[in-house]
Amino acid sequence: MDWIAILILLVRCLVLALASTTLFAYFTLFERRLLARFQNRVGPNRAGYIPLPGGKKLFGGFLQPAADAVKLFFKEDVIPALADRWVYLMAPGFAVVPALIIWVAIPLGNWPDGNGGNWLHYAPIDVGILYLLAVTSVGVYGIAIAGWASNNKYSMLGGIRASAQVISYELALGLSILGVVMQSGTLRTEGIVNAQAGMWNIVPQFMGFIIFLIASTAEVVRSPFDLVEAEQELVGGYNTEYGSMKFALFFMSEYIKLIAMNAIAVTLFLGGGNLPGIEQASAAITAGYGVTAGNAAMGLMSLGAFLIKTTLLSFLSVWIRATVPRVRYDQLMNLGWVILMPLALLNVVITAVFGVVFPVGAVVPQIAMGVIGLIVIVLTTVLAAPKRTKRGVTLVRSQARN
Amino acid sequence: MELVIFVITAIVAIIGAVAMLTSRNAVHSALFLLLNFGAIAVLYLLLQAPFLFAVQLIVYAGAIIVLFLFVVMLLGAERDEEDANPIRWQAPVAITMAVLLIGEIIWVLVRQSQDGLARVGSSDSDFGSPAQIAQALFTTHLLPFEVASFVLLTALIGVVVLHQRRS
Amino acid sequence: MTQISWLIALIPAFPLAGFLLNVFLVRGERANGTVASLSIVAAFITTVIAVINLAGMAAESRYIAITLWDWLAVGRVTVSFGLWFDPLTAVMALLITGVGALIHIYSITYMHGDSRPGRYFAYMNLFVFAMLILVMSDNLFLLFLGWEGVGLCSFLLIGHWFDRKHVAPGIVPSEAAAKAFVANRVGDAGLLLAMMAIVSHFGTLSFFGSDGISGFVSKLTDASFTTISLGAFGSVGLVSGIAFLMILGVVGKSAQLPLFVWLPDAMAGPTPVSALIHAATMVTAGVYLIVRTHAVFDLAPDASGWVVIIGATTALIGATAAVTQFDIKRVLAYSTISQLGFMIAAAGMGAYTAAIFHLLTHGLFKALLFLGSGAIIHGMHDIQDMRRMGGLRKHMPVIFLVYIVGALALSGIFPLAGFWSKDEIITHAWYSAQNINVTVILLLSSLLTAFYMGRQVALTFAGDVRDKDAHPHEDLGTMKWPLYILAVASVLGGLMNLPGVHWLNDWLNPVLHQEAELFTLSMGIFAAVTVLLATASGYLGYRMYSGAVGARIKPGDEDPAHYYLGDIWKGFEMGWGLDYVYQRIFVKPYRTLSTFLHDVFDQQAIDGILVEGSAGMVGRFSQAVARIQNGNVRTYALVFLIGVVVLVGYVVIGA
Amino acid sequence: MLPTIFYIGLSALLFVIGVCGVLLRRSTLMVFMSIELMLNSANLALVTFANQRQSLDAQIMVFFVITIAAAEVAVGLALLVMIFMRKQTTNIDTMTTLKG
Repeated sequence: MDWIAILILLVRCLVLALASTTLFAYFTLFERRLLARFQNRVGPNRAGYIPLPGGKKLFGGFLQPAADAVKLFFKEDVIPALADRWVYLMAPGFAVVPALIIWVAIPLGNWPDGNGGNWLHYAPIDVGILYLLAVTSVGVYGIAIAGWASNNKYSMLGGIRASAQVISYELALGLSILGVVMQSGTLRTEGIVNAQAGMWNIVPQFMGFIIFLIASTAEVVRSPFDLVEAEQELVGGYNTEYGSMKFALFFMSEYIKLIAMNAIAVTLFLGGGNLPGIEQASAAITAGYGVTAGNAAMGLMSLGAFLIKTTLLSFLSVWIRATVPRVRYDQLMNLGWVILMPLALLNVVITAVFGVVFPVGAVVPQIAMGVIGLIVIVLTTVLAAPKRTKRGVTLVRSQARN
Repeated sequence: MELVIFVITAIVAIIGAVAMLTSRNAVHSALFLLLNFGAIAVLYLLLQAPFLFAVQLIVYAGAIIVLFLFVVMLLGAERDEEDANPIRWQAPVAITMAVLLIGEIIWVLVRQSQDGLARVGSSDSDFGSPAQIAQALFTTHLLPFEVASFVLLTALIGVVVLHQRRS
Repeated sequence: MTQISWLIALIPAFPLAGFLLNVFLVRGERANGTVASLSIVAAFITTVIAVINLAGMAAESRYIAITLWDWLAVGRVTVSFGLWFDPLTAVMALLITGVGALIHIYSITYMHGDSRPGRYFAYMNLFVFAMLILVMSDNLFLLFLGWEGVGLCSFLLIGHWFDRKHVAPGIVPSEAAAKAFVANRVGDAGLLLAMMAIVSHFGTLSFFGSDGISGFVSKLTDASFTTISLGAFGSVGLVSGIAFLMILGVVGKSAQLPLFVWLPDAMAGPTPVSALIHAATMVTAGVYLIVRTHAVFDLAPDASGWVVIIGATTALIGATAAVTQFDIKRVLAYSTISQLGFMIAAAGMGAYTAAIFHLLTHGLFKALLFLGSGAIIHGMHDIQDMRRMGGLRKHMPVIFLVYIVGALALSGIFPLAGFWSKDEIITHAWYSAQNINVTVILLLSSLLTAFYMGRQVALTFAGDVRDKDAHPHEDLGTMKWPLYILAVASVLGGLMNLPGVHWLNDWLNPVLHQEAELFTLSMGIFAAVTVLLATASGYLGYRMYSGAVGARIKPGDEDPAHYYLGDIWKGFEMGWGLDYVYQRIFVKPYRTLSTFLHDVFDQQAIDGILVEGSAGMVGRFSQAVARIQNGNVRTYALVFLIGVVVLVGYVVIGA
Repeated sequence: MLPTIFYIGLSALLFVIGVCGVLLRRSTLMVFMSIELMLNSANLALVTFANQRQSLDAQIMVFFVITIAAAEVAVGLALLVMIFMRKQTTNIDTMTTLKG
């Protein structure tokens, strides 16, 4: 490997890191505006806009993230006296690094570099899916040691809760991915994307998709599973003692992980950068303007498709946050272990049976599988829904019985 | 290139191990152990074992160390060696024995490195891929695989039983 | 395998099921008795169905066989768990299940109020199961299983009242049980040796087929001349040797001459047990064994000769001993020994049919007598001593009636069952075997039989109650019907093999290949004479003990005849002193030796040096070593590491 | 491809460090961690040999070792928690009930 290749790699990595942080920054704006809409408010719309003639303002608030960053940066940086200093300082890093490196295994699109590689896929490795799982599972450290190192009981409780929650939902997450892996017959992420050229996995793996959505939401400790940082109980949870940029890093890692999860969902279930028509369009451009242009067009279009899908899912995330109230800790554990895990196992069994019984790529069985998944999800929702008592208090079924 | 990566990783691994050994705080030890495991995982990549790399990260980093941290935090048992050491003669004997052991191992390695540790066979680019591992695991080693699943089940049940609340 | 094959497998299965139910599931006296009785009744009904099927078969292939599984396969010998149902087995099975069923029903009342009814009925069922296995097995090894099984059940049931100090004077149930067990073991050892000899020379244990024992023996007619060296004791013919070893087993199980001492003591068990095991079934196993393996005995005339001598002598000893007893059950016990002697003698003379005939009739009327005596004991509240009885005719009219039937049958009075069977044996001894000594001994025993039965009936039923404290009453309950049925059977039992009709003979012919003997006038005269003599003898016995002699008998006193016969009477009473001899020859020296070994070897050498010494050494050594064991895991790990370093070092330097 | 001895040497060194941890540290948690370190060094050796011999069996072995290690840690830590609840310490020197 010569130094130019290394340089190119470094540049690509830098681009990726900057892209994901930018994505994070604008996702916060996206979320705040959307939440405001959901709550019938206006939201941040002052910091930076393009004035249009007639008093109209375009892109109101697009500098808000920069303002936030500046604000956080200039806050006082406090280190608690009794904190475990090094671990305390290390924790944000532990949180951010997995959130960033998880991106390298996700094929963001298809931009062939001419040497059989893909500009938009940093690490096309054999065990791509396992890499994703591994990095996800490492993500818990930031939260756990932040909680411990702060030497604060609320932080500690938040940290322990977070660890338990993340470990619990990793199982359901992994099992829901297993269905996709079986469906596609490969552990390579780009292989999975390619396998969805005909039909997106969301159809046959509908149950897996729903489980993945729920589990990934819990995995990134986001509403309605955000009881780790429940202000009412824990004064903010594991990052109570963190301020300034260190808090910003935690904040960032959470949002990047959320986006990454959505990106993974797009990769696994929504066909990644696939969109009908892209192939033909790029072939046309190749014919007209040469291979490089064709590849570039292909890459940009697939990246665009990928980003659109990710944005749609992100919208869903915000929507969920705006709609669903926070769950209790026992409900959280119940959902993870008693409902999602068995469902995910059922999904694996169904996938295996269909995989053995029907030929690969047959359309009707895949649709049938999706319908079965839909039915199972609906049934579970109906059966496992908390019972509503007369006083309007919701109870878990086991408590209602007592 | 490979040598550079190896040397760096090896140094990281050794630093992690030694720091784990000498650290007074159990949480620090666990984190150093994590560092060590991460380094070993990288070595797995060098040794054409990408699958084990992922497994190492998922199981050791993602589960075992987290469990350690969890228990340490839960029990508040970070510093549990404050009281006096009841067996003072243990440390010198142990260190002597450890030195002897590593001496012996080095002796063996030096003697064997000529012939016994030479590389056998050509490098297969597919070697250690998930497909190959799966092939071996589910055909030749199917029975141990099943047995291992039962071991895990037993451990699971054992832990549940241990922590059942007795009325 | 056809359905009929499974049918015969059902026969032993019912008692086994009853046993298991009584052991594991059924609780409560009434339930125990009902389950046990029903299982045996079911077995009886099954047997009857099997017999009916058997009768429908052609004579030359009249058997039903089933191999349930291969039991042992060692080298060339394969022992199967196989059942075999042929005419001989059929009559045995009918007797076992028929009489067994009656006795079980009888037991329901008899054992009422017992502290361990579940155990009793379970063992009774197990006994019937073992006995059925014994008679239905198709090979010697399985027979041995049943053989040991009945021995075990006998032990358990004799000792049923193990917590009682004594039942009859001088008999402790637990000791009696042990005695029966040991005496049986002596015989069983012989049978086991016989089996080993058969396996080593014939390579089979099966009774049937061309590769069975009979087939081999019949092929190897020269085998009788094959001799086995016995070292310093000379040599013996192979077949004779096997036969002699078998005789040892027969002698033990059927209570014959040197080993009969256990049977009188076995009366310590409950009376139905005596009736079933020690009169009707188990003790006849020896006879059955001889008849089943008659091919061996046919080829060993010297052994058969000894069988006759043993049987005849036992018959006489038993009869003389029975004359002198006062315990109502001991009379019957010695009588059983005597009657078994008849059967053994008949079997030894080759009159297998006669032996089986007497076995069957004896099973009926001796069961009747035992059950009757049991009813008497029940009515007398556990009094067994005849000197305290008397005049029971007034108090127990029904029992008296059936008991008279039994006594007459046993005495051989025309036309009851005992007459026909016993007469056939004596006639055979006189006409076919032409053995005057045996004839005389058997005749004498027969007359004595009539005498002691007369004596017993007189002592029990005639006159007035001698013990004023006794309150005899008759309360039969379920005991009634077994008594009636057995009484009727005792009267009609002779019909089985009437001279000239000889159904039993024809029935057993496919197995035993014995043609019925022609009935001649001289035989009739001979029979008439014996009957007359027996009647006279019985009348004499009755007269003596209901008249002047009986009047002098007081509870606890000696028999008046003792006055005239002195030590001879005493000797008779002690069963010819065999117990005494055994006590002197075996028990006492053995006790002495054991005491010596116990005091010297056990306590000094083994306990002192080997056990306590080694234990003490281990203890001291452990105490020394235990210092290393400071309980600290780290130290253990360090020791472990030192071991690893040393081992690796050894390998490294060795390499 | 680096010589096998590099990896084996590293593995041996890590193993001995783990041994020292087991022998010298007095917190049961630390002893556990040291055992994990030893298992890992053995795994490293196994993977090295798998690479040297180009045979997957050793890698499969590592797979099983990791499985068993996971089970062992689960049960061991559960036991440890129980002990801590009773003794309020994880110091291994206080667990000397089984001495002679």
